[in-house]
Amino acid sequence: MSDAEVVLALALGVLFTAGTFLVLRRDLVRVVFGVLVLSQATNVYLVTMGGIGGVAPILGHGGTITDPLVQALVLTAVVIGFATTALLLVLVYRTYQEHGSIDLDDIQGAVR
Amino acid sequence: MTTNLVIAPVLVALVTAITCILVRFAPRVQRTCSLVGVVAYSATTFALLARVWPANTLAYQVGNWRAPYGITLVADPLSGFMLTMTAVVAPLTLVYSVRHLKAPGQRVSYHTLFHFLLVGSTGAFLTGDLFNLFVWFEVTLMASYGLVAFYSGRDGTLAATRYVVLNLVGSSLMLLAVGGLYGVTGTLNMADMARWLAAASPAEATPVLGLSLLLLAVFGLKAGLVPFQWWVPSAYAAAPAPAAAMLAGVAKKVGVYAVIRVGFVVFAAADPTFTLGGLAGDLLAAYGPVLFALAGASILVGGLAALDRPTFEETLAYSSIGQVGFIVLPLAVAAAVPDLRTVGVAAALVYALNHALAKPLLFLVGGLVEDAAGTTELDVLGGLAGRSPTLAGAFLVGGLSLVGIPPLAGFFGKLLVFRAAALGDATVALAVAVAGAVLTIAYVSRTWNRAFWGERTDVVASMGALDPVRLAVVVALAGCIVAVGVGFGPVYGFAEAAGHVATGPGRDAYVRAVLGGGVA
Amino acid sequence: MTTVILRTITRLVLPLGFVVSFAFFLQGHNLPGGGFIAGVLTASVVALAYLAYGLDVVEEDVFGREVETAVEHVQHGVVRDYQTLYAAGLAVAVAGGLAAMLYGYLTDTTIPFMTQTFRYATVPLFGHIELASAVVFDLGVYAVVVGALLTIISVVGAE
Amino acid sequence: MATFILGLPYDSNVQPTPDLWVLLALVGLPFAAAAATPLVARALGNRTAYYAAAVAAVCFGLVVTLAGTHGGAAVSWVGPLSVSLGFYVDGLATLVGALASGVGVLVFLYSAGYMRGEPGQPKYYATMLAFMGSMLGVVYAGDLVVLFCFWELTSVASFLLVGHYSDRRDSRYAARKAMLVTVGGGLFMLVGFVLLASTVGTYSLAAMLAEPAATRAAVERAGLLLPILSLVGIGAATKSAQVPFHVWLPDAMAAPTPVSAFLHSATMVKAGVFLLGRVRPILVGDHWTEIFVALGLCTMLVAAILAVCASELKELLAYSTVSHLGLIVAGFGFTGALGSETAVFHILNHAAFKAALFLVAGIVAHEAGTRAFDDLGGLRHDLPITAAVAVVAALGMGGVPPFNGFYSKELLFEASYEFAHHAGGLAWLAPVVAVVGSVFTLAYSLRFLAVFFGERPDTLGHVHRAPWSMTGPPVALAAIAGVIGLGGITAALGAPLAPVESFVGWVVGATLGPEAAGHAASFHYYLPTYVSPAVVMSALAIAGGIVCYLRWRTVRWATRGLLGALPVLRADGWYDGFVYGANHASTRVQRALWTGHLRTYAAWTFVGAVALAGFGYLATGIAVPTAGPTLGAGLTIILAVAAVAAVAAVRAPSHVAGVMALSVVGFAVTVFFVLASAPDVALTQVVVETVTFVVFLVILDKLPSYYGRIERSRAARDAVISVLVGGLVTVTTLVATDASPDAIATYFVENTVEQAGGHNIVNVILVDFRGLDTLGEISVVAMAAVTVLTLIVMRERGETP
Repeated sequence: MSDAEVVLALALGVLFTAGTFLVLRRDLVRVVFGVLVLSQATNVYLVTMGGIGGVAPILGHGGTITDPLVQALVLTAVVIGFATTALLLVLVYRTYQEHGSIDLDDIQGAVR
Repeated sequence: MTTNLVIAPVLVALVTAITCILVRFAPRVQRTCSLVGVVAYSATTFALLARVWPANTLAYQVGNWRAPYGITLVADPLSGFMLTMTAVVAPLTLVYSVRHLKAPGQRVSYHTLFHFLLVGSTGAFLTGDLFNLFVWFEVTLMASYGLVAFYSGRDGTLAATRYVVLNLVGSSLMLLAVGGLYGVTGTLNMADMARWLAAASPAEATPVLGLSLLLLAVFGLKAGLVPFQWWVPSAYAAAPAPAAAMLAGVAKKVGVYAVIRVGFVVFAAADPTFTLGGLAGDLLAAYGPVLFALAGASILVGGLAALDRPTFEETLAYSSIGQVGFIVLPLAVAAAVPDLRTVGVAAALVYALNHALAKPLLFLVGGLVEDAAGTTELDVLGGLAGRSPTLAGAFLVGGLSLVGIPPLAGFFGKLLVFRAAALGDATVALAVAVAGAVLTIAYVSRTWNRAFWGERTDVVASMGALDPVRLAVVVALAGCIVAVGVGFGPVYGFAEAAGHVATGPGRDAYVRAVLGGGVA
Repeated sequence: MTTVILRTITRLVLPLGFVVSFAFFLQGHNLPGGGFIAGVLTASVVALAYLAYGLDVVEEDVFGREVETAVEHVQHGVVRDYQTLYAAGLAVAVAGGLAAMLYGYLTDTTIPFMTQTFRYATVPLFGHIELASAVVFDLGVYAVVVGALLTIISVVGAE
Repeated sequence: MATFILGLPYDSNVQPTPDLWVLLALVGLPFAAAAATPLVARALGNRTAYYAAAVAAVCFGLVVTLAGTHGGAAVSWVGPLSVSLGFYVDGLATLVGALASGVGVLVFLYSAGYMRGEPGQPKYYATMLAFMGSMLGVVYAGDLVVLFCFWELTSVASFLLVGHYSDRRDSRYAARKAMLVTVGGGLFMLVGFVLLASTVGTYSLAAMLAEPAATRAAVERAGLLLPILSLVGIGAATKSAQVPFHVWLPDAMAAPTPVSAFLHSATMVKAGVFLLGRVRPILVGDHWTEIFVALGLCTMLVAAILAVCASELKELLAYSTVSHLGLIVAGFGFTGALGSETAVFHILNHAAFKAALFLVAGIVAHEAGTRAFDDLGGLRHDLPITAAVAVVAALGMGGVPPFNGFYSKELLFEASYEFAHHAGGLAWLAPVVAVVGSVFTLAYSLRFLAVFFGERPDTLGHVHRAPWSMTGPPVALAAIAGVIGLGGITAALGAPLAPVESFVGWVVGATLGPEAAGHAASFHYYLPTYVSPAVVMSALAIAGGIVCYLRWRTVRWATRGLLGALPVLRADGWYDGFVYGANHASTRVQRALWTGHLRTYAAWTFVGAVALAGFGYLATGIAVPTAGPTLGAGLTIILAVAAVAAVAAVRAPSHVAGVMALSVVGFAVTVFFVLASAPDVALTQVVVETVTFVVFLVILDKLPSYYGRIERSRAARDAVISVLVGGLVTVTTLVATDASPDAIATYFVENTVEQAGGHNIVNVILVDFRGLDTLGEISVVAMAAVTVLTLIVMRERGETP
C-alpha cells in the first residue's frame, strides 16, 4: 500500500485518455462510450485507493482483509453511474428523435 | 447533543417525494401532499435554525455510528444559513409551480423531482462526509436532469443531454478527488480530515492541494463558474420557469456552499506554517488566485454575455454566471488573506442570499410573462409596466437588487464584496467587481426598457389576465428582498456567525462537535 | 425459430433466476450479494421474459389488459405497478430508518435515523440464525432496483 | 432658522443637537406619502399636486425647525459593520435640504397646471415624492451607507422620471443613459466610501466630520487619499454631470419640465456638489484642488460653449446647468474660505434662477407649443409676467450686476485670481477660463431672453396666458433671486441682507477644512464700489458677453464649427461607444464561447480541471513517486487488456464494434475486481454491465450508424487534452497510492460482526454504517426511472415551455 502503483497508474492514464478522447467526439454515441470508459476507470481507481492485495472483506476466511470501505463506495458509485447512464441513453434516443441526428455538430438548440 | 431535528428536513422532503409518486393518480391529493410537505420542510428547517442560532453546532451521527466511521450530519450556522435560504425560496416557488405547470406534468413527475431536489441540496448542506456529499450532489443533479428535460422538447432533450454528459465527467473527477483524499488522509469525514490535516507534516499533506483543487473544479461545475459554466444557459432556458428558479436559487448554491465547507473548514485546517512551492501562507492561500481567476472570469463573461440576449430567461441565465462570480470573489480574498476569512465568507453568503432571492423572482416574472404573452422575446414585448404595474414593480425590485441598489438585499451583497476586496487590498478584484456591476446595470436596464417600457406591443396588449397567486408569490419574494435589506442587522449577524466556521476557533468547534472532544 | 429457443430458455431461466436472486438477497449480509444485486438479477430475468414474449403479450396474458403505447403503459399498464414498486421500496427503506427514531421516541431516548439492530434467534430446522433489521432496508433497495429498472426497460422496450 | 432671521452670528457651541425623530419624520414622510399616493390620487385626481405640495411644505417646515441645530443623531442598523441609520445636520444639509423641500413645494404647485389631464399622474407624484425623500436622505445622511442608499435612490427616481413618457424611444434612451452614468458612478463612489470606512473604521460620517483632521491623517497614512478622492470624485462628477460625464443631462430633458426644474437643475444634480462640500473638510488639499478646479472650470467652459450651440430652450438650460455645476465644483475645489463661499452661494443662487428658468421654459413650451429658438420671439406681449421672471432669472444666470448670480461669480473670479496669484504658472489658466466661460454664459443668457423680445414670428400661433399655478412658482423663485440681488446693493449702502449673509456663512463654515476653520460665519457680499482684479474680470466678462450676443450668428457659427471639429466636446461618443461596443462584445463573446458544440464545453471542463489540479500539484511541488511495479502478473495483464480494449473503442469503425470493445473493457474490469478481492463489486459490475449493454444495444438499434471521420487537427487537439487528463489521473493515482495513512477501514474490519451482526463487511457498510449513502443512491435510481418516464410522457403531450 505504501508503494506507488506505477502499472496501475499508467493503465488508468490510458483509460482516462481514451475516455476523454471519446467524450470530445461529435458523434453522440461515442460520447456515451467515453463517459462509460471514464466511469469504469474511476471505479478501478477507487477500488485501489484502499490498497490491493488483501483477501475479500468477508469475515471468517482469515488473512489480511482488503479495505472494505472503498468497495462499498465503488458499489454506490457504480449504481449511481448506472442509473445516470441509463437516463443518458434514453436522452440520446430522445435527442435523436427531436433533432433527427446524433451528430453534435448538426444539432443546435435555441440556446447555445 | 443529538437531536433528530438535524435530519428532519431531509426526511420530510424525502417522504414527500415518495408520497408524491404513490399518490400520483389523485392529482389533488398529490398537490396537497406536495404543498403540505414543503411547508413542513420549512417548518422543520426553521425549528432547526432556532437550535443552531446563534452559534451552535449540532452533530448527528446517522445510524448511531460514531464519527468518523458512520456518516455525520452537521447543522451549524453555515448550513443553517443555506437551509434558511432554501426554506424561504422553496415554498414560494412550489406554490407558483402548482399554478404554473399543467396538470399532467405535475402528475407525472414534477412534485417528485422538486422534492428530490430539496432532498439533495438539503443533504449536501448538512453532510459532514465527503463521499456522502458526492451522493447528495448526484441526487440534486438527477432531480435537475429531470427538471431540465421536463418538457422533453427540442431544447429540453439537448440541454439535458449536455448537462448529463458534463456532470458525468464531473462525477468521475469528483470521485478521483475524493478517492485520492481518502487514499492520502485515510478518512472521508470532513472533521476527521481537518483534524488529520492539522496534525499532518508538510510531506504527508503535499498531495492534498492538488486533490482539493480538483474537487474545486467539480464544485465550480455545479456552481456554473467559468470555465465550467457551459451548461447554464440552455439548462435554465429549457427548464420550466419555477424549476429554473430553484436551480438558480438553490441548486447552484450547493456548489458555492461546498467550496466554503470543504475549502474553508477542511483544507484550511492544514498547518499554517506549511509553505507551498512559491506561495506563502497555508494550504488555502493557493485557493486565492484560483478562485479569483474563476470568479473574475465569471463576472466578466457572464455579465457581458447577458447584455445582448434575445429573451428574458436567457438574459437571466447568463446573468447567473456573473452573479455566482460575485459570490465567489470575496471567497478568493478570504482564501488569500487569512485575517479576512470570516469577513469574506460572510460577504459571499450575503451575496448568495441576495441571488437566491432575486434570481428566482426574475425567473418567475419571466414565467408569468411567458405564460400570459406566450413569449419572452424582448423584441416582441413592450409596455408591460403599463399592463401590470405590480409585475413591473416586482421585476424592478429584483433587478435593482442584482444591480445593488440600496436598501435592497443586493446592496449589502455588493457592499460586502467591495469591502472584502478593499480590506484585502485587492485592487484588481475591486476593478472587476465594479466592471461587473456596471454590466449588471446595463443588462437590467436594457431588459426593463425593452420589456416593461416602450409602446405596448400586440403581444402584450392581447395578454390574458395575470394569475393573482403567482403574482403574489413574486411580490412576496420582492418583499423578502426589501426585508433583508432593511433589516440587515440580524441577517449580517447570521452570516458572520456562519463565517466563523472558516476561522481557527470556529473550525475547532466544528471538529469537536463532530468527533466529540478530539477522540478518533 | 429463435423465438422458440428463446422462450424455452426463458422458461428454464425464469424460475432459476428468481431463486438465485432470492439467495443473493438473503446471503447479502454475510456473503457477496445484497439487495442491489438481487434486484438487478430479478429485473434481468423479467426483461428476458419481455424479450421472449414481448411486453404486450405479458400485459395481455398475465394481466389481461390492452395497452399499446408507452404512455398507456405508464398510465394503465404494468409500468404503473413498477412505479408503485420503486416508490414503495423507497418508502420501506425510509420507514425502516424511521422505525428506530420512533422506537426512540417511545422509549424517550434519542435514537438516530437508520440505527440498525440485530438479534440471534434459534429457529427450528434452521438452527441459530441472525435477524438483522438492516434486511428491511435491503428489501427496500431490492424493490427500488427492480421497480426502476423494469420501468426503464419497459419504456424503452415499448418504443 | 430663527438665528438667521434675527441676523445673529453663528456659534456652534450653543447649537443644540438635532432630534432623531424629527429627522426620521423628515426623511420618512415623503416615502410614506409616496406609498399613499395611488390611493390619494384616486380621490383627488388632478389635485394630487396640492397633496404633494403640502407634503413638501411640511418637510420644508421640518427643515426649518432643524435649522437651529447641529450634529448627528443615529439609530443602530448593522451593528457589526458599524453602519447606523445616522443623520447629520449642519449648514450645508440645511441649505440643500431647504432647496429640496422648498423648490419641491413650488414644483409641485407648478405641476398642478403642467400635468393637468396627463395620464400616469399617480406614478409621477409618487416618484417625485420618493425622490424628494431620497434627496433629503442624501442631504441629512450622517453615515456613508445611508448617504449612498439615498444617493442611489435619487438615481432610480431620476431613471423612472426621465422615462416618464416611456412610449418614446428618446425617453427610454435618456433614462437608461442617466441610470448607467449615475448609478455606475455611484458604484465607484461606493468603493471610495468602503475604502474610507475601512481606513477610518466606521461608516459614520458624523464621526468623521467631528474629527476631520484626524480622519484625513488616517487616510493619508494608509496612502489612500488620492484613490478615495478620485473615486468619490467620480461619484460626484457623474451625478453633477461634470465633463466627460455630462452626456446624460441634456438627454434627461426628455422628462416632463417640472422634473427638469426639480431634479435636473435645483436638486439631484446638486447632490454631486453637495457631496463635495460634505467631504471637503476631510479631503481638501493639494490633490483636491488640482482635480476639482480643473474639472469644474473645464466643465464650465465646455458646457457654456455647448449651451451656445443649443437650438431649443431646455437644451440650453441643460448645458447651462452643467456649466454652472462646473462653477460650483471649481469653487469647492479652491482651498480656503473663498472657494467655499463661491460654491455655497452659487448653489443657492443657481437653484433660484435656474429652477425659475426651467419653469419659464415649461410655460413657453406648454403655451406656445414649441421650445425651438427659431420659432420663438416677442413673447413678452403674450406672457408678460413670465417675461419679467425671465429677465430677473436670466440676468442672474448671466452674472449681470446687480442680479444674484453676479455676486457668486464675482467670488469665483476672486478665488481663481487668488489661486493663480498664489500658485502661479499654469494656474493662471483658471481665471482666464473662468472669464471666457462667463462670456459665453452671458451670451446664451441674453439669447434665452431674446425669446421674449424682438419680432414675434408669424408661424407662432395664439399663445395662452399660463394659469396662476404655473406662473406663481417661477415668480416666487425670481423674487428670491431678486431679493438676494438687491441685498448686494443695500449692502453697498451699508445695510446688508443679514439673514442671507449669516445663513450662507453658516453653510460655508460646514464645508471648510480644518486649516480654514476660523473663517466661518463672516460671509459678506455687496456690489463692489472699488476696482479689484475680480471687478476687472467681471467687466471683461460682461463686455465680452454683450459683444458675443451682438455677433450671435458669428459666434454660433464659430462654436458649431468648433463642435464639428471637436465632437469629443459633446462626449456622447463615449457613452454610445460603450453601450454599442458592449452589446457588440456581448454577442461576440456569446457566439465565440457558446459554440453549441458539446465537445467545446467538455474540452474546457477537462482543461479547467487539469489546470486547477495541475496548479495544485505544481504549487506544492509534489515529487511524483515512481516505485517499481508491485502488481501481480494477473492484475497487470488484465489492466493491459482493459487499456487495449479502451483504445480499440476509440478506433472502433462502427457503433456495434465500439460496444463490443467496451464490453471487453467491462469484462476486464470485472476480472480486475475479482482479482483485487472485491467480490461484491465484481458481481455488481457483471450485472450492471449486462443490463447496460442490453439497453445500449436496444437503443443503438434505433439510432443511425454514424461513423464520424475525425479531422486531423481536431484529433491532435483532442489528443493533447486527453493526454493531459490521462497524465493528471496517472499522477493522482501515483501520489494517492503512495500514501499510507491509518485508514478508518480497520474499524470496520474489527467491529462489523460484534456491532452490526454481519460478515460481509461491504454489505454491512452499505446497509448500515453508510446506509445514508445507499438511501441517496436508491433515490437516484428511482429518479432515473421518473425522469425516463417524464421524457416519454411529456413527449406525447408535445407541451412546450
